[in-house]
This record gives sequence, C-alpha cells and structure tokens, in this order.
Amino acid sequence: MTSHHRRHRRPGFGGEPLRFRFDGQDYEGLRGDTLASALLANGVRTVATSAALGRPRGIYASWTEEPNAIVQIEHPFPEPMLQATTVELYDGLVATGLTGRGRLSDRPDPARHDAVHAHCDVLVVGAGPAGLAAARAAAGSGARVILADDRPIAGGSLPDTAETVDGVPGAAWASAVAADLAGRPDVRVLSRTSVFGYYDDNYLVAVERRGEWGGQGRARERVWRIRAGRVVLATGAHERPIAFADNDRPGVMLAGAARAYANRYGVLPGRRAVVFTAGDSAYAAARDLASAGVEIAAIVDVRQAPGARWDGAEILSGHVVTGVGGDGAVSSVSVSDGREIQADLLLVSGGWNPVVHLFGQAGGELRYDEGIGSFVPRSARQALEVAGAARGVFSLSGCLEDGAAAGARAAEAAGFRAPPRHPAPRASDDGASDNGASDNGASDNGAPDADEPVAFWLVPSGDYRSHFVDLQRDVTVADVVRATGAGLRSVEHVKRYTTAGTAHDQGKLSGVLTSAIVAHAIGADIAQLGTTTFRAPYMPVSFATLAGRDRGALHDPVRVTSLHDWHVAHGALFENVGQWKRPWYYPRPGEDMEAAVLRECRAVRQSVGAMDASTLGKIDVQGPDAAEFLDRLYTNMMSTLKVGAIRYGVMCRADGMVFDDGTVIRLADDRFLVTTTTGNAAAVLDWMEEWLQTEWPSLRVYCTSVTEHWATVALAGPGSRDVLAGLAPGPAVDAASFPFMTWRDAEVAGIAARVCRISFSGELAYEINVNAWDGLALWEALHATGAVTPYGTETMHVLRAEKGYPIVGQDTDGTVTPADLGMDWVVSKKKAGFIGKRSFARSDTARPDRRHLVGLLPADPDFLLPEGAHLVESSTLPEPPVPTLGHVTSSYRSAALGRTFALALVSGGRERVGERLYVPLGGEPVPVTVTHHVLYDPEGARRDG
Amino acid sequence: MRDFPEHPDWLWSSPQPKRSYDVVIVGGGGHGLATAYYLAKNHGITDVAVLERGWLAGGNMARNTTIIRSNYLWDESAGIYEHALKLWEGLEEDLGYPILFSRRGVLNLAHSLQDVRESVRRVHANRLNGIDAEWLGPEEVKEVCPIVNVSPGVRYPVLGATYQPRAGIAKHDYVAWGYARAAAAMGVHLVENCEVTGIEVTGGRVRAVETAQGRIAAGTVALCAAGHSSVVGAMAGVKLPLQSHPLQALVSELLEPVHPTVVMSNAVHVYVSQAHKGELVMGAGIDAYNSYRQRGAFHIIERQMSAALELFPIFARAHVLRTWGGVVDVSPDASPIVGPTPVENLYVNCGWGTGGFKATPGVGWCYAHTIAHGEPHPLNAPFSLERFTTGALVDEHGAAAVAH
Amino acid sequence: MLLIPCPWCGPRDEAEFRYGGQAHVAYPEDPAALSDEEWARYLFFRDNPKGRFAERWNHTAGCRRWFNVVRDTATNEWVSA
Amino acid sequence: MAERLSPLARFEPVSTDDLRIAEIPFLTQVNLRVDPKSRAAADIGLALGAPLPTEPNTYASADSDVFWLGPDEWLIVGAGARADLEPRLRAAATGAVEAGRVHVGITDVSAQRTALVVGGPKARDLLAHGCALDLHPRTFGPGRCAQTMLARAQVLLAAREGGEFRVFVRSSFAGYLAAWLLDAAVEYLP
Repeated sequence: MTSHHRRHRRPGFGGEPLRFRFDGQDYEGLRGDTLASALLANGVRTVATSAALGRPRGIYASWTEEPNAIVQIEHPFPEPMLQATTVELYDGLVATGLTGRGRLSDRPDPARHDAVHAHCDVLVVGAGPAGLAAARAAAGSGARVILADDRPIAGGSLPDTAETVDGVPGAAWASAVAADLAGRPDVRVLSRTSVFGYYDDNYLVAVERRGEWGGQGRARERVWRIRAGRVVLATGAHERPIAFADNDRPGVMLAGAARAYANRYGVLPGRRAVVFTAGDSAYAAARDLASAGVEIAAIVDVRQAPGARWDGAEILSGHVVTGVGGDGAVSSVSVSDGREIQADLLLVSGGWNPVVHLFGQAGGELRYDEGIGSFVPRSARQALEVAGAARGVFSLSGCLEDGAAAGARAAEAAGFRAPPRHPAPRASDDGASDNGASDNGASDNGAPDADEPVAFWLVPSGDYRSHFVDLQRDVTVADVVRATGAGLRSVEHVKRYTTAGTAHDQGKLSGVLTSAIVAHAIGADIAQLGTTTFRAPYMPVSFATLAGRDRGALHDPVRVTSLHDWHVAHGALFENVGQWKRPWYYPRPGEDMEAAVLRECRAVRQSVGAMDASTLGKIDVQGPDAAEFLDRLYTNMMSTLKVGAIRYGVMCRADGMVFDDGTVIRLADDRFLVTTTTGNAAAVLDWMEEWLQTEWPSLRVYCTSVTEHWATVALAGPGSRDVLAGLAPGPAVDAASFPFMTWRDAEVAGIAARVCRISFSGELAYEINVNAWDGLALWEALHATGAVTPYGTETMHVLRAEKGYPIVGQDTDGTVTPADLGMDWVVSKKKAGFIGKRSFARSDTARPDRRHLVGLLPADPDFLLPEGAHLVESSTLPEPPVPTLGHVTSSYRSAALGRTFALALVSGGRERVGERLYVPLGGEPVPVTVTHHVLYDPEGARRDG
Repeated sequence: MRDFPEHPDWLWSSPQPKRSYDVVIVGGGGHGLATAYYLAKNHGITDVAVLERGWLAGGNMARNTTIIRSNYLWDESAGIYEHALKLWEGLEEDLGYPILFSRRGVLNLAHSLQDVRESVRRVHANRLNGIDAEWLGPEEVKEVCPIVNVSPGVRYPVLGATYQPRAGIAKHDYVAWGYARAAAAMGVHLVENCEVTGIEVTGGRVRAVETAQGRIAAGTVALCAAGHSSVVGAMAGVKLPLQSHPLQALVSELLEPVHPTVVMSNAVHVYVSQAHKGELVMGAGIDAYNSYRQRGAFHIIERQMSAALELFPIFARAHVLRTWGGVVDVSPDASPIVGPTPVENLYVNCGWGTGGFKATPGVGWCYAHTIAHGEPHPLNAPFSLERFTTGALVDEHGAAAVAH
Repeated sequence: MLLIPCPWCGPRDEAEFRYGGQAHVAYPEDPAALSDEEWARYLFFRDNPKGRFAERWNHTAGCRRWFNVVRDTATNEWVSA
Repeated sequence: MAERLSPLARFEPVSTDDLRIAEIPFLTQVNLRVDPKSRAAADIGLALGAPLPTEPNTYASADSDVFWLGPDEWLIVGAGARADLEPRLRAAATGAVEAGRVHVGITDVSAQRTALVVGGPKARDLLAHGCALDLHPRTFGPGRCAQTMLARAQVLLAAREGGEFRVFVRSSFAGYLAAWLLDAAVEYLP
C-alpha cells in the first residue's frame, strides 16, 4: 500500500518497505520510519485514547517528548507503554494504541541485556550541531571523547529541517562529522544511546538500543556506565505547547514536529494547516511544510508585530486560536477574529524550553530567562558545560559556535590543549536547530532576532475544562486553577494535586507550562516559582535492561568449596549460607530429611562422620604483638595459649553483644590461626584491620585471610581415631599423646595436613586441614575407608545443640551477651580490657532477668517445637498483648536423646530450670520444661573417645 | 480511570505566622501534621504552628513507598505500629479525606533457613501481641501473590513468607493533606517556606525558634524533622544518635493490575506494591554513607532491578519512569526516638529510619500526648533517648534491614 | 556511584569501599573509667552534619586501607584537605 | 590417591582469534606483609631479584611476579609449584627480624586464589562489562595491577604485554567468575 501521505524517501533512510500492524490493521512503512511517522504516512491520525477522559489522541510530537501516542508492542515481544514516536519500525511489528495503561506479558523475556563501563576525558551528550561541534573540538585536542546521541542518525534536529551547513544539507554535514569522529582512535560515537542519568562525580548512565531480540546472544539493550572527566550537555530544546480549547485533538501538533515529519521522514501529517505561534520558528516550519505540499491556510501569531514575515499564507497577527472543531480529529480551527478556518492540521509553537533535565539531575541551578520565556542553566556544581539550545542559544550558527567553544573548554579543563578552532561552519540560519527538536528565532529576512518569542502559554477563556496542560494525564487548566483555588502555592503541590507531569513523558512538555499557569493563577512570578525537580531517568528504561546480566545464576555469586562437585555427585541437598552453598544433608534413596538427619546423627554418635567445614573463615595472624592483639579482641585470654594448643573464643562488638566465635590455634609464639563463622569471615577480618589500622597502629601484627587456601574436614565420632590412625600412621593419636584442644602437623593419606583435636559435637573428633587443591583427595581417602558417613549442616546443628553449643546468628541475634549464653567462663576476669567489656556494666546489660540460653524439653517427647515459637508463663492465654518470655532458637529431634528438645532464649532462664512454661501455637499451649542448655553428655565424657 | 477520588476544593490557607504559639512543631511532614492534628483533636491544644522549610509534606512523606504494616518483632515496636494500624483503619472517616487505605496484605519473604527462623519468630511474637500474622509456605505465597517466582531453582529461592492480611498501602499525599486540612480547620497554622534557623534556649528551657520569617516564641517546641533532625537538634544543643542516609525509591508507568498485595524481601532487597492507578512502586536499598542529598547512587537501582526480576520475572519489560531519594535518619537500633530531651519543653520525634510513614497516625497520637502531658505515652515510653545509656535497645536491625 | 579518593589507589568507585562514618572518634583510653553516659556517647553518638564531614572509608575491595576524607554531605562533593 | 584439583579444573578454555580465557592452575602464591622501608623489605627484594614495587597498583617481574596489594602488602607469585618460595622469603627476612623491631607477615596462600588469563583483541572490551576501572593502555598498561571488582567478585587484575590480562580470583568465586566471563563473552565469540 503506497501512502498518499508519503512524499519522498529521505536519502540515507534506505527505503526498504516494512510491514506492520497497528490496532489490527495491516500497514506498510519504510526502514527509517518510527511507528509514528509510518502511521502518519498511512493517514492514521488517532493513535490512542486518553486515560481519564477517554478522548481520542493523535501524534503530538516527534521524539521522546511525545505525551499522547502511547502504544503497546505486541510482537515480537510484548512491551508496554512505548511512545510511537521513538519506536523504530521493523518488519512484522505489531502494536496497539493504549488507554493510559500498559500490559505486562507473562511470557518470559528472551532478550539479553548487559552493561559496560566506559571512561573518557570529555563526554558530549547530544549529536546536534552544538554537540557535534563540541565533540570535534574536544577530539582535536587528543582527549578521549564519547559522543552519545539518542537518535538513530546524528544531527539532532538538522534532519528535521532544510538547513545547510557549509553549503551541504545539514543532515549530510552531520553524518560526515559523526563518521569522521567515529573513525578516530580515541573517540567513541554511540548512536541510539540515551543518556538518562547524571550522578555524582560525573558518573552518567545511558541506555543503548541495539535493535536485537536475543538473536546471536547479542544484548538487546545495553547500559553504559560512563565516568567522564568533563561533560558537555548539548541536549537541545523542546517546543512548548499552548493551552487552548480542545488542544488535545488529533491533528494538533507541535510545529517543529510537523516539520520533522515532512523533512526527516518525507511524511505529510496533514493536507491543510493553520499555524498558531508565539515566535518566529514556526514560520520556517510553515515554509518547509508548504514546500512539501501542505497548504498553509493561515498563520495565527499572538504577537502584534511578528518579526518573521512570509507571504506564503495569511498572517493573523495579534490573534489566537480559540479552539478546534471536528468530530474527533481536527477539521477546523477557530480564531479570535471569529473566523473558523477549515484545516486538518494545527501547528502549535509556544516557544522553546531548553532540555535542562540532565543539568538539573547534576545538581545545577536554573534561572528564568525572560527572553525565551523559559528556564536555562545558571550555575553548575559538577564539571560540565552546557552548549547550544540547551542553554537557550537557538540559531544554528550560534549552536555551532557555542558547541565548539564548549568542547574546547571541556578538553582544556580535562588537561588537553585544544587545537586552533576550525573555521566556523557557515550555517544557512534559516530556522536552524539543535538536538531534540529545537529551532531558532532568526527571521527569514536575515534580520537580527529583533522580536524574540514572547512567553505565551494560555489562550484566555471562560471555560478551561478542555485547555489541556498535561495531555497524557488529562490535566487541564481548570484542574490547575482548582488546585491553586484549594490553597496550594507550590508547583510540587499542584503537580500532586493534579498529577500533571507524572506521566510517561514526566512533564517534558507540560512542566514549564504548569509553572506558568500556576504563576498566572496566583499572581506569582514564574521565576520565583521555578520547576519541579528533575529526576532520573530522562526517559523510561526497562527493568530488564537495568538488571543486565545479574540474573538467574549470576544474580549473586555462588561460592563453593573444593569438595563441592563430590557433594553434588553424592546427592547432597544444599543450604545457602550467605553466598556459600553448604551441603545440608545427604538423603539416601527413600529417605526424607528427618530420616537422613537421624541417620547422619547416629553415624557420628555411634561410629564416624565427616563434614566439609571449608567455609569457616580462617585468618592468619602474625607478629610479635599477635597475642596481645587477640587478647583485646576476644573476651577470653589468648596470650596464655601454648604453641600447639587451641582455644575456643568469643568476640563482642563494643556494645557487648556477641559478634562471632571460633577457635584460635597457636602456631608459634608470634603466629595464630583464627577461625570464624562462615558468614562472618570477611567481617571479622575487616574488624581486625579496623582496630589495627585505626586504633592500635603500634601493635606489630599482620592479618591475612587464608579461608580458601585450606580445605577443612571435620571427622567426628567414636571411630574417628581409628580412621585417622589408619590414614596417618605418623603421629600417635591416643588421647594422652594428642589431647583435646591441641593440633599436630601430620601426613594424612599422604597429604600434608594440620590436624586439630577439636569437637563441635561433643564426640571424639578431629578437624583435618589440607591445601584446598588436595581437599578432594583427602575427602575421598576418608570415604575409601568405608567407615565414614558424610553429614551436612543440619546434622552438625543437631549435634551441637544436644551439647548446648550456640550458633552465632541462630541462637544469638545481636542482642545477646556471652553471659546470656551461659558463657561466663569465656569472659576473662583477669584481662584489663577487651572490646565490649565496658558495656556489660550498663544497667540493662547487667540485669539479672535478661534472656538466657536454656534447654527445653516438651512434655510430649515426640512434639517438635517450631523454631521461632515463643514462651509464656501460663497455660491460659490472657487477652493480647501477652508479654513474651523469649523464643525457641533451635529445635530438633534427637537420635541420641531419643526425643525432641530445643534451645531457647528465656527471660531469667537460668533461674527457671525445672519450671514448666508454655508455648502458644494456636489451640492448647504446649507445655515444656526448662532445663540446662547442655542436654547430652554434660560431663564431656565422650570427647576423648 | 477517573474513579480515583478527587482532592477537596479547599485544603488549607497560608497564614502569616504569629509571633508566639503555645506549641511550635518543626517540620511539616506527615508526623508534624499528624501531631498537630491530635494535639488539637485529642488535647484541645490549637495554638499550634507547624513550620515547614519547603512545601508541606515534601520530605519523606512525599518520597516513601506507602507500605503500612505492624508486624514488627519486639513488643515495644509492635505496640506503637499496631496502634498506628488501628488508627489507619479508621483514618479516612476520622479525617473526612479519601486516604485510599487499601488493605491488601504484606508478604515478607524468607530465602534462607535463617530467614525462616526469624520470620516464624516474628509471626509468633505478633500473635501474642494480637497482630494478625501467618506463616505461609511457598505454594501459599503463590496463592496470595501469583506472580512471585517460587521455583526452587532461583539463586535465593522463596522458602516461605510471613503474611499480615491487615497490612496495605495508602496514598501518601492524601494522608498528609487530610491531616493538614483537618488541623488547619481546627485553627492550627501551617506555615510553608519557613525554615527554622535557630532554637532559643535559656535557663535550660526552650523559648523560641528563629525562622526565615522571623523569631517565633513558643511554650513548647516539638521536632519532627526526620532526616534533618540532627541539624535541628544541634540548634538547641541536643545531640542525637542519628545518621542521615539517602534512601531511594522508584515507580513504573501505569500497568494493568498484576500484583495484588505488597511483597517485601530483606535478603533479596525488594519491596514492591502496585499502587492504585497501576504503577509499580518499589523501594531500593539505602546508601551506605551519610548524605543529605535527596538522591542516591545508580548502582543501587540496578541492583534493585536485578533483585526484582529474580522474584517477579513478569516485571522484565516494565519501565522505570522516575527514581527519587529521601533522607532517612537512622538510629543505632533502627528504632525511633520519641520523647523529652534534656532541654525543658523541647521534644524529639526522630530516628524512624525507613519506617516513618506507616507509623504516622500512631506517632502523631503518642507524640501529641507526650507534648500535652509533659511525659511519654506508654507506647512511646520505650523509645527514649536514655535507652542508649542503659542499653535497653529495641533492636529491630535484623528485622529492619529493609523494613518499610 | 561516588568516585572515592583512596590515598593509595587513587579514585575508585564507591562499590569498592566500606563506609566507616565519622572520623577521629578515638576508642576511650580507659572505658572502665567512663560513666554510662560517656560510654553511650562513644558507642552511639556520632556527628551528622549537613555540610563538611570528616569521615572514614575502607578500601575493602582494593588495598584494604582505612583513610579519612572530608565530604560535603549536602552536595556529596569532596573537599580537598 | 586422587590428583590435586584446581578450582576451574572442569573449565573449558576459550581460544578464538578474538579472545582467550583459560585457568592457570597451581601457581605458588605467598602473601607478604612488611614495612617497605625496612631492611627486611630490602632483603626480600634481593632474594626475589627485584625490589618490592612501592608504586601503588604496579607489579614487578623477576624470579617471580610481585604484585603491590597495599602499602605494606604484596602477593608474590611463582610459576608452578614452588614449595620453597615461602621458606625462602622467611629466611630472607630472618636477619632483619631478629636484629630489630621490624616484623613480617609471610603466608602461603597458593590455593586461596586461582588465576585466569584473559587475552586477545577483545579482552579489554570483555572485562569492561564487569570492571569499573579504566583499562585503557594509557592508564592500565603492562606492569599495572589493581585489586578491584570484576562483576560481583573481588579480583586482582594485572595487565601484561600484548593486551593480555591476568585475573586472580578467590577460589570459591572462581566458578561464578568463569561463568560470568563466558556469559559476557557471548558477543565476542563466533
């Protein structure tokens, strides 16, 4: 289908026909079209329906500022709420117009997304005339330059116009400059790349649309994280709408946008047009549209004496458009002189708003410029320049010059010497423009800008209910006036009262207009009133794009030990402990968790089990003051530890609460190996470094993490001595020669090992440490004996709980002292001081009725209390709130005790041993008896085998 | 879609401040406005000015994710948040303003065995406190919120969740404006663009505030300055154990309903609801460093999106429309400080960190009581400054890493 | 993403650092000699100015050194020493 | 008895015209902590055949590669199994340690990290997906190294001749990092 609205095909746009479907209708467009230009080319004027009022809406703008033409892409992948003006047409595209709300697809998104870091001396945002000139100047200095532009082709709005630079069409000049830049070794030109965030320390983020749907593994969109020495913002300007009756009808369009459709896309957005303007730039648009074949019926110019002249149409100066007629789309235009002019297109130009969004995000301050009736940059905090229309310079020659100067300044500020300036390009200046869709105010006759656009926002009326301010949110002048009438004085309040500026375009077109109308309504000065805050992102960015490749298995690192593959091969189920995967238990065929854990527990209590303990943190502490250092960190004494011996220790934070625990091994007079819990390995090393570096620099100590250097295997159970003896014929392993809490170097299964006699189960046990490369060999040698049962973290938890050993983080929660845990024995009374000691003396911390760690035995020995259940005094519950006495921290079924049991933190618990308490679980509270927290082998008879 | 209630035709006037008030409230956010309202309504104290340095409710009240729940761990916290929730349930009628309190339940997800233990502990604690709380397994989570990915294959699978059915969301501007309008109607002066620049203390007693609009004498001064509490407190020589951090949030475009409840996950760092009009409202993490800049760092947003898609694959092609940041004042135990100060007739209400919005009616009620009676209401008595000396902290850290 | 001036490694992304809060808060010489109030001051009370703030960072993913810098908390600008 | 096993033993190396990724297993690695101005530092430098590099984020190559990790910390990497490296360093420091107040920290950390080579014309582009450092040859040429983040793992990254990089990563993170590198490399592989 050849469209009667298509005039020609622009060079450089290919011209390949593309089929697409919109609202169920098949159409054809051309490569290089946006969905909007293709729809206009097919004569489609009504594209969407307004959200609140259900009014028909057309295409109002030509790029990211579009408030109306919001569509849902249905194919190739459903994507909600895109602007038809920014969707590049592709073959097979299926889209529908929306009514204010999009629809998420429950199909998984097949596209890949990624991110990349980039660095440059100068980042230029916007490849319009100012941006190109800036990039060229900066690149000439030898600086590393990135030029990022959101359109498919360079030139900003040059392709929207008929202007020339150095005698060639602006678009051709722009692509030549961009190509030259792209060919230089230290310049990167990014097209289709929208810089959407400007953060502290010149960190900017951009999204590059790469037009792929997951093919070849290419990322569909890419986030650029750019750290720039200096930034040049050449972001152009947006044309400003005017509020008048029914200004939302399809057929009402920004003048610059209509000009873009005619010039860039070769599309006529209508047949007969009226122009409604407050400035000169619309005359250039009228001229271009006229030469493209649109009949210009009249130019309605609000100024009494317009600076621009054009004899192609009647000029109604000093008049305004009072409304439009038509059933849906525009068919006529009413003018204040009483005339009703037949037209299917009304071009509107209320002036230009510099695009200061990124500048605002960067913390820059704005000022109101009377000359252009808008806000422009005043002062910046970050290392940036603003060039061209973004700071209110609207003529093409002005933009070229301003851009070149800004580029040179930026390069110099980044430490490069800018080369002598290129001779300034000669611009045609017949209505020149910059990136975005900006335009100038130069008049046709070449006269200076004698008559700047006036600030004109609103056509006065007695009824403002169809004077739209924010088209997407259906906010009218009447709504704004109602807000100010309710007493509101701040534009932020009016925004919230009316929702103006909160839609998809985030008020790109409506923002300044709203401020102006509020100012008008309350008789305030718009300069004082200001704008609402500019926030990232400049344009909407999809969640998936921002998530990048940090998804699925790569969402967060999976940390594994050197034995991990063995665990997987042997059917282990895993527990996430921080980033680590730890074997939880090893079910045999037909076993559930309870059966597997009871079996593993029995194996350790009756024969021998082995657990991968490699995830425990390990820190090598060396230096003459190492013992003194550990004395200050741990609550107990470490300096008295003998070489060859091991001690359990607890660390507190300065507030006296338990922070971590583990064993300390004395390797030499001046060397210790400290173990930490799995979750706290990094935190404990940081903690040590913090105290050493910031408080005790005179201590001669060095700390080095060796967590992953060692594979650690816990070998536990009455049979462990025999297994070890069989594999390590060297040292004597009898209880006298190798006593509890000592360590030996030995060869185990031919592997150099450090063997520690420690136990976290109460059984005779060893911890065998070998170089992690040899971990699997050791593990397999142990299992090759046929005597060893592998066990996981669940069994480890049961065994230690039977012995009343607390787990930091499970039986503690940051509010528990060593004394609360019944560990007075681990708190040195002799040491002068250690971290946390002072806090024990605070009144609340010294209270006798603090929560103590105790054991619980349910009256029904088969009843397993849920971990997290609470305890109360009485079997009958009063009305809530019922004060809790504490909660169950650990609860298990014990093979060794032949019953269930639990550990709990209970208020004054040690004084309650023998008491009956109750656990309300809904229904009858469950009776339990408080016991000492050590339930199994309280005499410690089993640890020597 | 205009089934959305309109704001009333009249909200409040902007009076010139008088030279003297019985009570001056510093900070015109949700807490300040609610305090003024309950001072007038419950205690008949109407010679009150609320001084706001910018626009009313333009601080954290305008920047939060509007989640309302009371399922806190410790009895002290549960007490004040549950009191707030009960007030929320009748607030629309009380204020005569459509605050759009939507009871839709909140799920707090558990992703590790440790999460499960802590969650179950909280459920049981809540029940003893008369707070509705349930523990749900993954399949039940899916019933409440079908779009949550409960498959065991994800990096941190959903092992279950606590569920508080009475929890929900409200429209924050409507809440603030409802309080403002009702307070103004009872004679409270709401003064915008009136930054407090000094607090006059003589003889250990507060006398007046210096403001951008001149000196204003006050019988009592009540601070409600949220992220700026340290700055304002310092004007009276009161040092507070607070650190101010940026906290970000973001919103998507309007989408057809997919998300019926509120989902929070500490471990994966997500909290999200779909607001009344259809936008996804999502909170991000807190920036680690002190800052009064009302914006945070971008990598936190990227991380947030990664986490969100782990739990909600359906969000993949939703778009971030706007991000913003508030400044939250965080106390050492992640619990608030509400009560008297060493300066006579000077009161503080601060340290709400990330949890201030949901407490609004409750804290307004209790703080007004504290001001009116010169001593704390029983519900805010545990949240004294002295607890940092005695060690009787109300440590919600574990539960409140991302508590909103 | 702040660009934090590590005195050893030069400017690096914030993600490589751990924040340490207010600088120059010394561990009390003799905690036992302090009153509960004084001890609470050390434990919990830190400056929180809007403006220049001397603070600590640890370059955890880099050289592991702690260092002090001055930053303006109102603007996040680094203030050269 | 089973063989020793490196963390990436099952990693299939990548080798194309654009990109090479492979593990270099079983390097001997020793962590050294010492005051760089001390005699012990000088003596260790002599034993290694080159002074300890004191310019941050650089490394020296002599008998071994000596990477600057911090102002008093180095990672010394010997090719292959060099069981004598740690004792040799300890021996070199002994004189100074016994003579005065200098102290040293010398720790065998051979299995703490494994090493990957990332080379080829696309190596820099690949790393830029996950590394925030400016890897341009102007700022990160041969002889430069840095401890930094690559994706979500801490690494020691070193630039070598020919645009090649060496990445040292904690052994528990190696599988994650290798998977991440392969995922990021998709666009650079045929």
